[in-house]
Order: sequence, then C-alpha cells, then structure tokens
Amino acid sequence: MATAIAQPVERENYLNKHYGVGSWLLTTDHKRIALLYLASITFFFFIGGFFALLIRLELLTPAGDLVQADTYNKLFTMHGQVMIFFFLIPSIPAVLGNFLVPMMIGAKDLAFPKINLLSWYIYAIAGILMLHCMLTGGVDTGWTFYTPFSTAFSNTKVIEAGLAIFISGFSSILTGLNFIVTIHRMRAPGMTWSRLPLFIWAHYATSIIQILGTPVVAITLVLVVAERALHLGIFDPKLGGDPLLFQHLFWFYSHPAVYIMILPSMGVVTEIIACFSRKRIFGYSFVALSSIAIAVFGFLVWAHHMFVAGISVYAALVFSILSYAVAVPSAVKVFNWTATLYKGSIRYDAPMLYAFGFLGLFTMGGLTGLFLSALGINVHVTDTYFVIAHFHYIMVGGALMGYLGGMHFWWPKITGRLYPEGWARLAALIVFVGFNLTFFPQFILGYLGMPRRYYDYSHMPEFQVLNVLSTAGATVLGVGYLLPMMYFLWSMRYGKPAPDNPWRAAGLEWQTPSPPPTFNFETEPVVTWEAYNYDEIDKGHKEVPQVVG
Amino acid sequence: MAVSSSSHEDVHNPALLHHFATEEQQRDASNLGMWIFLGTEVMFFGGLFCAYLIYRLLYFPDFAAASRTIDAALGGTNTAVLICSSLTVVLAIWGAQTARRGVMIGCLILTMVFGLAFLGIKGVEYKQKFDEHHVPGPSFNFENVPVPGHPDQMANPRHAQIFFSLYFIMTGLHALHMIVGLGIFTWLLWAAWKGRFTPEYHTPLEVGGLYWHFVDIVWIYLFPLLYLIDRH
Amino acid sequence: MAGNVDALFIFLLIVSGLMTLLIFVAVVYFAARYRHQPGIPAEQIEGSTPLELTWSIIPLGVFMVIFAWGAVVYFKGRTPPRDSTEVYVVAKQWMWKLEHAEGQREINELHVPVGRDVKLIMTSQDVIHSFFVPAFRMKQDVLPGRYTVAWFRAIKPGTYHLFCAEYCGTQHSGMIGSIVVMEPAQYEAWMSGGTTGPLSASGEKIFSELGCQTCHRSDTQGRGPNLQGVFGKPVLLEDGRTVTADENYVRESILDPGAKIVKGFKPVMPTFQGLVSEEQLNALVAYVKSLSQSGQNGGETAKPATVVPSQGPANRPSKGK
Amino acid sequence: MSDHSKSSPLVTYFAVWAALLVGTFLTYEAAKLDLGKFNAAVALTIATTKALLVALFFMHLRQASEKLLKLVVISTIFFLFILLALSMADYGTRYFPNSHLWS
Repeated sequence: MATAIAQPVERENYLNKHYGVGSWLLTTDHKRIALLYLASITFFFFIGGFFALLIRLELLTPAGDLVQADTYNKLFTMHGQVMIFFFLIPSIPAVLGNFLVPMMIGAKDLAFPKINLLSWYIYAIAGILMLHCMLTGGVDTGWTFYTPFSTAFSNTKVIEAGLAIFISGFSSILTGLNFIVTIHRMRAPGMTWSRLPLFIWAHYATSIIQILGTPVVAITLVLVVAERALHLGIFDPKLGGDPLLFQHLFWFYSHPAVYIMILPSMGVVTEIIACFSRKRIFGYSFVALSSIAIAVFGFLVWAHHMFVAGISVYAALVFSILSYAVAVPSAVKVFNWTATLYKGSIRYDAPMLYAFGFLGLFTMGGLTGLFLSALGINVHVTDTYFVIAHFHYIMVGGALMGYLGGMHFWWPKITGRLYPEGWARLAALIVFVGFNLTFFPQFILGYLGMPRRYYDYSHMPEFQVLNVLSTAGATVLGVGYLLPMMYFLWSMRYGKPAPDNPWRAAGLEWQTPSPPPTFNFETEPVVTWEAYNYDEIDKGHKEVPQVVG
Repeated sequence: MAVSSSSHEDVHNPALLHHFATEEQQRDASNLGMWIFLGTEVMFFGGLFCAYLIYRLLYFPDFAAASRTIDAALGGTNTAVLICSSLTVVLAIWGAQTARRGVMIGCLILTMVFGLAFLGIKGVEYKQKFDEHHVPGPSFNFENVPVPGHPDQMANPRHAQIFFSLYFIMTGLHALHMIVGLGIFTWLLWAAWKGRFTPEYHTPLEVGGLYWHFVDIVWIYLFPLLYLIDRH
Repeated sequence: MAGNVDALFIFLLIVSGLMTLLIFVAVVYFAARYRHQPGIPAEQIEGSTPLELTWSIIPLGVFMVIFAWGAVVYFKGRTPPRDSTEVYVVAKQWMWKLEHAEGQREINELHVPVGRDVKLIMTSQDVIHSFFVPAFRMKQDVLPGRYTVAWFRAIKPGTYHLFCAEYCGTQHSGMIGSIVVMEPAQYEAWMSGGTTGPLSASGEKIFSELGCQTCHRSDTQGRGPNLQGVFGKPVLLEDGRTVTADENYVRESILDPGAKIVKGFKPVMPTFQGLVSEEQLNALVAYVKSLSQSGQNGGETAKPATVVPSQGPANRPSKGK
Repeated sequence: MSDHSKSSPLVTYFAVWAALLVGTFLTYEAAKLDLGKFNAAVALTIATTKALLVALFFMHLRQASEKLLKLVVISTIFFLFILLALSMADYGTRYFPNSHLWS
C-alpha cells in the first residue's frame, strides 16, 4: 500500500529515495519495514474484525441460526488468534515502535536492520500459514489451545495454527531484541536515560516481555504439536500428563502478553498527553519505572487465569495478591496522566481525543481487573462475558485506542501528509461510543452468568437484550474503524502536505523533515534538553529544540 | 537460530556498517544482541525444564527407572566432547586475537569435528533407544522395568513415556542447536579462511563462540538431569 | 454463597465507581478548565514524590482489603462442609451425568433439597469442562483424570441454570442443564422414586465382581490393605510419606496402584486403568468411603471395622497398591 | 568487552577446561553413590559450577567491563526462577495435605 504514496515533497526522503517492489521487500530501513508491518497488520485487523462481526451477528438472536456451531467455534478461535498474535502484539511495537524508536533516540536505524527485515518475513510466513490454516478449515480450540481438547479431541487444524503462532513468536522476539540493543547502544550523544521519551521506556519494558515470555509459549506450542502428532502424554491425563501444566506454561507468556499490547499504548498516550497539554509529564521517573514494574510484575500473576481450573488454593492466594501488585503501577500511570493535564494548555486535536478515550476505557478495564483478581468474585465471573468485556476494555479500549491515537499523531511524520482533522475527531467519537455500547453490556451479561464461547443461548432468552445492544455497538465500532482506514488512505494522495512539526511537539522525531530522510536526520543530533521541554518551545526561547550538527 | 547467523551477516563486512558511529559501538551491539538472544534461549529451554521438573517430582521412581536405561557413559563422553569443543572455540578466538591464523583455522575445524562427534554419539544413543522401543509413540514399550531400589515394583510405562518424550524433545532441541551451531561455524571457517578476521576485528567469532558455549551449558545441565537421576 | 460474593461485588462496585468518578471528573474538569487559551501558557510541574507515594500506597491498601475479603470468600467456597450430601458428577462431551450417593442418576438435571450443603465430586471423561451455576456464584473446572470438588447450598426453591463454562467443543453451548431446588418434603418424595440402591452398594457389587475382596479382606491377612475405616484417615506409605485417603487418593490407587504403596504391602495390584468406567470408579470410591462412615458417624455399625491408626503396617487399611 | 586486544592467558583456558572435565567425571561418579535426596543437589551444584566456569571464563562474562551483560544474565535467571518457583507453588500444595513433592 505504501508504494502508492505519491511523492509528497521535493526533498529526498525514505519514501521517494527508491522505487519498486524490490526496494520495499529488500529494504533494511526501519521506517519502510514499519510500513510493511503496517500494511500486513491492517490486513489481519480487518480479517479479525470480520470474524468479530460474524460472532456478534450470530449472537443477535438466542438460537444458533447464522452459522453452524463448529463454524462459530472457529470464528471466535481465529478472531482471538488473529487479533492477538497477528494484530495486537505486533501493532504498536512493530509499526510505531519500529518507525519511532531509532528516531526518538537519535539513531540512524535499529541496531540490526537485517534482523528487523527478517522479523517481518518471519511474521509474513507465519501470517501466510495462518491464512492457509483459516482457508483450509480453520481451528476451533479457542485461542488458548487448552489441552486435552486441542491435543486429543479437536479435529481441526491445530498443528498448523500452533506452528503459525510459534513462528510469529520469533518475529516478536527479534523485534524486542532489536529494540533493547538499540536503546542501549544507539542513543545519540546527550540522550541520557532520564531524557528518553516515555514511549521508549514503554517499548523497553515491552521488549523485556517479548524476549523472556515469548519463548515459553513457543516451546509450549511445540509440546502441543508434538503431543497431538505423537500422543506423548505430556498434557494428556489419559497418559499420565497434567493438562494444568499446559495452562501454567501458556499463561506464563499469555498474561504478560497483555502487557506487550498495553505498554506500548501507554507510551503513545504519554507522548500525546504531553504534547497536547504542552507540559512535561507529571512524575517522569515514576511513569518510566512503572513501565518496568508492570513488565516485571506481569510475569508473577499468570495463574489468576486458573483460579477455578483446579490449582492449589494456596497458589491461588499467592497469585491473587501478586495480581494486585501489578495493579499499582498501572494506577500510578493513570494518576500521572491525569495530573499532567493539571494547569496545562490543552488542545483537542484528534490524537488527544483518542488519548482521552484511552484514559477512560483503560481505567474501566483496569478497575474491572480488580474484580477478576478478587478470588471470590473471580470464581463467579471467570469464563463469562465479564472477562470478555474486561480484556476488550484493556486490549481494544486501551491498546487499540492508543494505536489509533499514535497513528494520527505520527501520520504526518510517516507520510508527510495531514489527515482531515474533522473526520478524525468524528471517528474518535464513534469509536468511543461504539466501543462502550459493544462491551459495557457484556459486563452485565457476565455477572448475570452468560458463559463465554456460547454459540446458542436459546435456553437463556433473558440474555438477548444485552446481546442486541452489544451487536448494535459492534456495528458502530466497525464504522469507527473503517473511517480512519479510508481517510488515511485518502490523505496519502490528497492530504495537505504536513510541516515538519505540525504539533510543535518536543520529541527528536519532530526535528527532522516529514517524511524523514533515509537515515532519519540530516545532521547527527546532539541532545542538550530534557524530554518534553514544552515550556522552552512555547515561550519561544527556542522554536524547536536545537539540533547541533 | 536464524538469528544468530544473520547477526553475523550484519557485521560480516569488516568495514563499519552505516548506522553505527564507531566499531566499538557495532561490536558492543552485536555482543549485547547475542547475550539477549541467549536469554531468549534460556527461557525457551526453561519451559521444558519446568515440565521436566514437575513430572520428575510427581513420578520420581518411574523417571529414575527410565533414566537408567539411557547410556550414561555415552552421555558423559558427549559432555567431555562438548567441553573440548568449547576449549577449541576460545582457542580459535585467541588465535584471531593474536593473529595466529593456523591456530584459528585449526581450532575452528577441531570445534566442528567435536560437534560432529557429539551428534554421532547422540545418533548412537537414539539408535539404541529406537531398538529398545523406548521412543514414545505406538511402538513404545516399557513393561516390566523395575523401579530402582524396588525390584518387585514395576515402573509405570505411561510415566516413563513422559520421561522419554521430554528426553527426546530436550536432547533433540539441543541437537538442533548443535546443527545450527555447525552451520554458523562452517560460515566462520569460510570467513576465517578468506582472511576476514584480524586482531582488531573478529566480532563474528566472538558472537558465534557465545552461542556455542551456551549450547554447551545447556548440555551441562541436561546430562545430570536426564542421565543420572538415580544410578546407585 | 451468592450473598457473600454479591457483598464483595457491591463493595468493589463502590470502590471502583468512586475511583472512576475521581479520574473522570478530574480529566473532564482539567480538560475544560485548562483548555488552550492564547496567551496563557501551560505551567510546568515536575512531579511530586509525596503525591506519587500517596497514590501508590492508598490504592495498595485498598487492594489488600479487596484481596483479603476475596480470599475469605474463596476459601469458604472451596471448603465443603463436613456433612454435605454428596453427588458424583461425570462430565462428557456434551452432557452432565450426575449420581447421588443414594443412587439416583440424572442427566443434565440435578435435584437438591433446599438448605442442605451439597458436595460435588466431579471428573470428566474427555476434555476439561466447568460446572457453573450462576445463581449460586459457583464454578469449578471439571478435569479428566482426577477429581475436583465443589459445593453449594441452595436457599430458595426453584430451577437454576447449570452451564458448562470451559469451552469443550462443538456443542459447548448445549452442555447446559438445570439445578432443581426442592422443599425437603418434595425432595424426599422425589428421592423415593426408582433407584437401584445407594451408590456404595453398586460399588460393593463392582468391588466383588472385580475380585477386589480376595486381597482387600476385612481382616489383616489380605495381600492388600484392609479398607475398613480408611477413608479420610492418614495412610503411611512404603517410602515413609503419609497421605490422606481422600477421593483422589482412592482413585489413583485403583488406576495407578504402584504410585503410593501402603507400608507393609507389596506392589502386586494390577492397574484398573481402562477396565473401569468413570461411573464405576465413582461407585468404588463411594463404597470405600462407606466403609468408614459407619464408624465415623457413630451410626449403625455395619461392619466390625478393624480401624487401626496409621502406625500398624501389617493391617494398614487402604487400597493396596 | 573493552579490552579484547589483551587476550586471556592460555593457562586460564586450559585450567578451566581441565576443571570442566573433572567436574563431569565427578558428576558421573557422584551419581553412583547413594546420597538420598542429595544426589540431585550434588549434581546440580556441580552443573552450576561448570556453567559458571564456562560463562565467566569462556564467554568472558568475568571480564565484561559493563554491568549490562551481567544484568542480562541475572534477570534471565530470575525470570526462569519465577517460572519454576511459581509453578511449584501450585504443584507443591495442590493436593495438600496429600502433596509430597518435597519429601
């Protein structure tokens, strides 16, 4: 899609330096790779969204009438797998992170450009395998692959889906590895740790999880595939194995994986809030450290997905209390963002509207997490729509809002074009309203007891009203997601050319042309200022932070 | 695994790559990258060690019985072989550092010979297990094998099968790493032969060496855990 | 149960409602009050460590209260009262098979008396299921290969939904049923309907059909331990460990006799893996359990049990392994 | 990492190599002794010593002037420990009081 971009400005930049398919497929430029990722994850986002739409349509009526039970099971399975492994996990890191991490720290590229390209190819191979799996029958285990259903009972393409996700994991690992090395080794002179934008801190924390968590789920999927192919017994109780071991290993990654999705989004929102309230972030070091704390504590809480699974009650106590420990840094972040607004000079541009949306939805998602970590309540609401609503508030309301906010914020930098502001504000509003209409009723559904992954609720017609509301919301939400897609595409050709720093923002990435030249900076930056020095910009002491040649 | 080989490609040009400011920066980045990759590898094996630990504690007697049927002498020999190969790796780097081309190339070749020997011995072991029907699957047979210390108590074949599953997956994954390592070292040998490495620049050797040593360390743990559960 | 959970839920609703309100009001107020106005620059504030500590420690304190409360509710929900009525549950794709200790069998329907504690001893024949009764705020996964236990006490007559809450395949959403809570009198009437006798009696029959009594004799001469009065008691094992003879232990002893051998006995018992169905296993467990109940409850002394405390190796009662 | 020009003395390499071989031999022999529960402890202690020798001397972790590499190693081991320890928190107490993974 990016090859279609018209040459926006006369200056040579990363988009117009080379032309042709080959110049994209063999590029090692982190900005071009980011666009490769953008195209591919957008593709998967709409596939996953299409599945979601079918799920919601099926649930419009209590009876199972739109699709067959098996089809429905495949729909929610592949919705989850596609959205999590092929959209959310790569979304912000591989697109915005890839584009911005080197620029924000004043580097010419990531430390290992070829590995960066390799990670996209690995992602592409995994994606093709996943597509092949979906087109030739799909998989119906739920995205969680619980054994022994996945290893001994499902007769769908578990092995193929497992391998696809296994492979995609390496793409994620390589991205994380590249970020950590880049952040450690490639910072521009003067870019000390305490001057790093909080976006970088968030990506650093994300990378830790990608590096240390992903391999565990990878090997677990290998075991599932081996178990399914050879009946080894590792997870099969009939052969002496313990199915809960699978759950432990799976959630060891898959709980922290939530933080892979939300942490980068927090980073994006931090940048946006600072820029549009023209302020230093309140409590910089606390926000930075809370990212690391979330990454570390995120590894200690996984079994809160298993409170009714048959684990030891004593272990459940430990995991419950640790789950509250991870809630504290999240709360700290929310308070700091709110405090940043205090005495700011706040503008309501589209990115800021998404950031506000993020704040509200993440707060609600986070607070409902407190319900789920409370052992006594967890028993009732786990595996119901309450959980569905909770994690959509975090992963869609939080992560996706942040992603969209970030796309709007940096779109002028990425493409050199401005998107239509009015449409963008409208889209932000539609997404916010549609989202709440879709998912808020699901909290109530869950507490009333509607289990997740139910295809047919004809014996419980009392659930219909809330389901209808939810489906109506999903339709609105769908429109809200299509809009940005359309005006972004439109703006690539017809949008007004963007100035280098349309938001008068403070980050290093804004001190270079839009779109940036291939090696990001025309002269090598030397950093002499703190992050978020909006006072200096606004008081006119410096029009923009000075870049020393 | 592809990672490590391509991390070498990044630096295969002795000239400084465009996006690094100094050679020092480039070398430090490669080094750090490899160490972090090894962290990933630790967690990769870590999932297996976790499964192993839990089943070993749950089914200790069966694991002990199954472990006894593997040839510990071969396993011990393989440990020694790998240790020797680690030595030749450091000697090869020393050769590069001190401009002793013969030492460098000779030691690289020796490392690969040791690596191949390891895989050969591993193959002999696998062959034995195959002949004894100890390979998990339809032909698996572990009937009437007594539990160590209790001659009248037979090990549970299902639990023994879990042991052998873990044995084959863990050693198999390790062997896969050895094969990747041999690939890396073939390339290093080629590059060394071409005279790419100098006392000033031999980062690929160091990074490849880190990988090789890590594979050695994994085996250092696998050997007692799999072969020596209960041998008295 | 429902009351406890709801109380905590309401508490959480209030706490999180206040928190949400606080954030929302602050955000909306700041956004309006400090909107961009020409000539009024933002005021730069670095941050405040006391403030950071305040809003870390206070939430942490609140969280600990929630944790403790949640843990208490959870513990109550996980610990069946001693004298509960027992129901054996076997889940399979895609139905619930329930068997009362008294012998009544039901499918997808469970009749229980109001006000009585009901303990569910559950296992699955195939994949993981989850026994979920929203009205009782009670849920427990049902696993293949072992027992999980749950309990509830219904306080109002009526019919309540029973759901499978763990995804289990094609007809997952069809694996539903109902809990029928009846007045005691009605329940007695229902119970007196056709039954083949108590579950333990079927268990006794299976016990003798499989020839278990040749070794597990009711004296000290058997090749296997005497099972009288074993259930619920600690058992000394050959390797020096001690276990309590609970449902899972009896189950394991039948299916994997070599795993935990009672002190003083030889590992001579063959496995019954694949030879007994889940229902037969339940019956056997109920039977072994019944051998202890006579002495325990001080009721009718059915058998002159040779209940010996856990030291005596020779006549250690337990499933011989 | 900074002083690569100064190569480690060969003596160290050969000494470490010899120590590793001795360690392997010791592990093998110790396994034949009946030490009860301590067999595993002895085996793992020797293995860890060997792993440390390889990491510190062959992988030059000891000389690494930067603390960063040590931090990478330590944090990896920490997370591995978390995986094992918290899993065991479940398995160790799941059938309590019938749990005897530790005895």
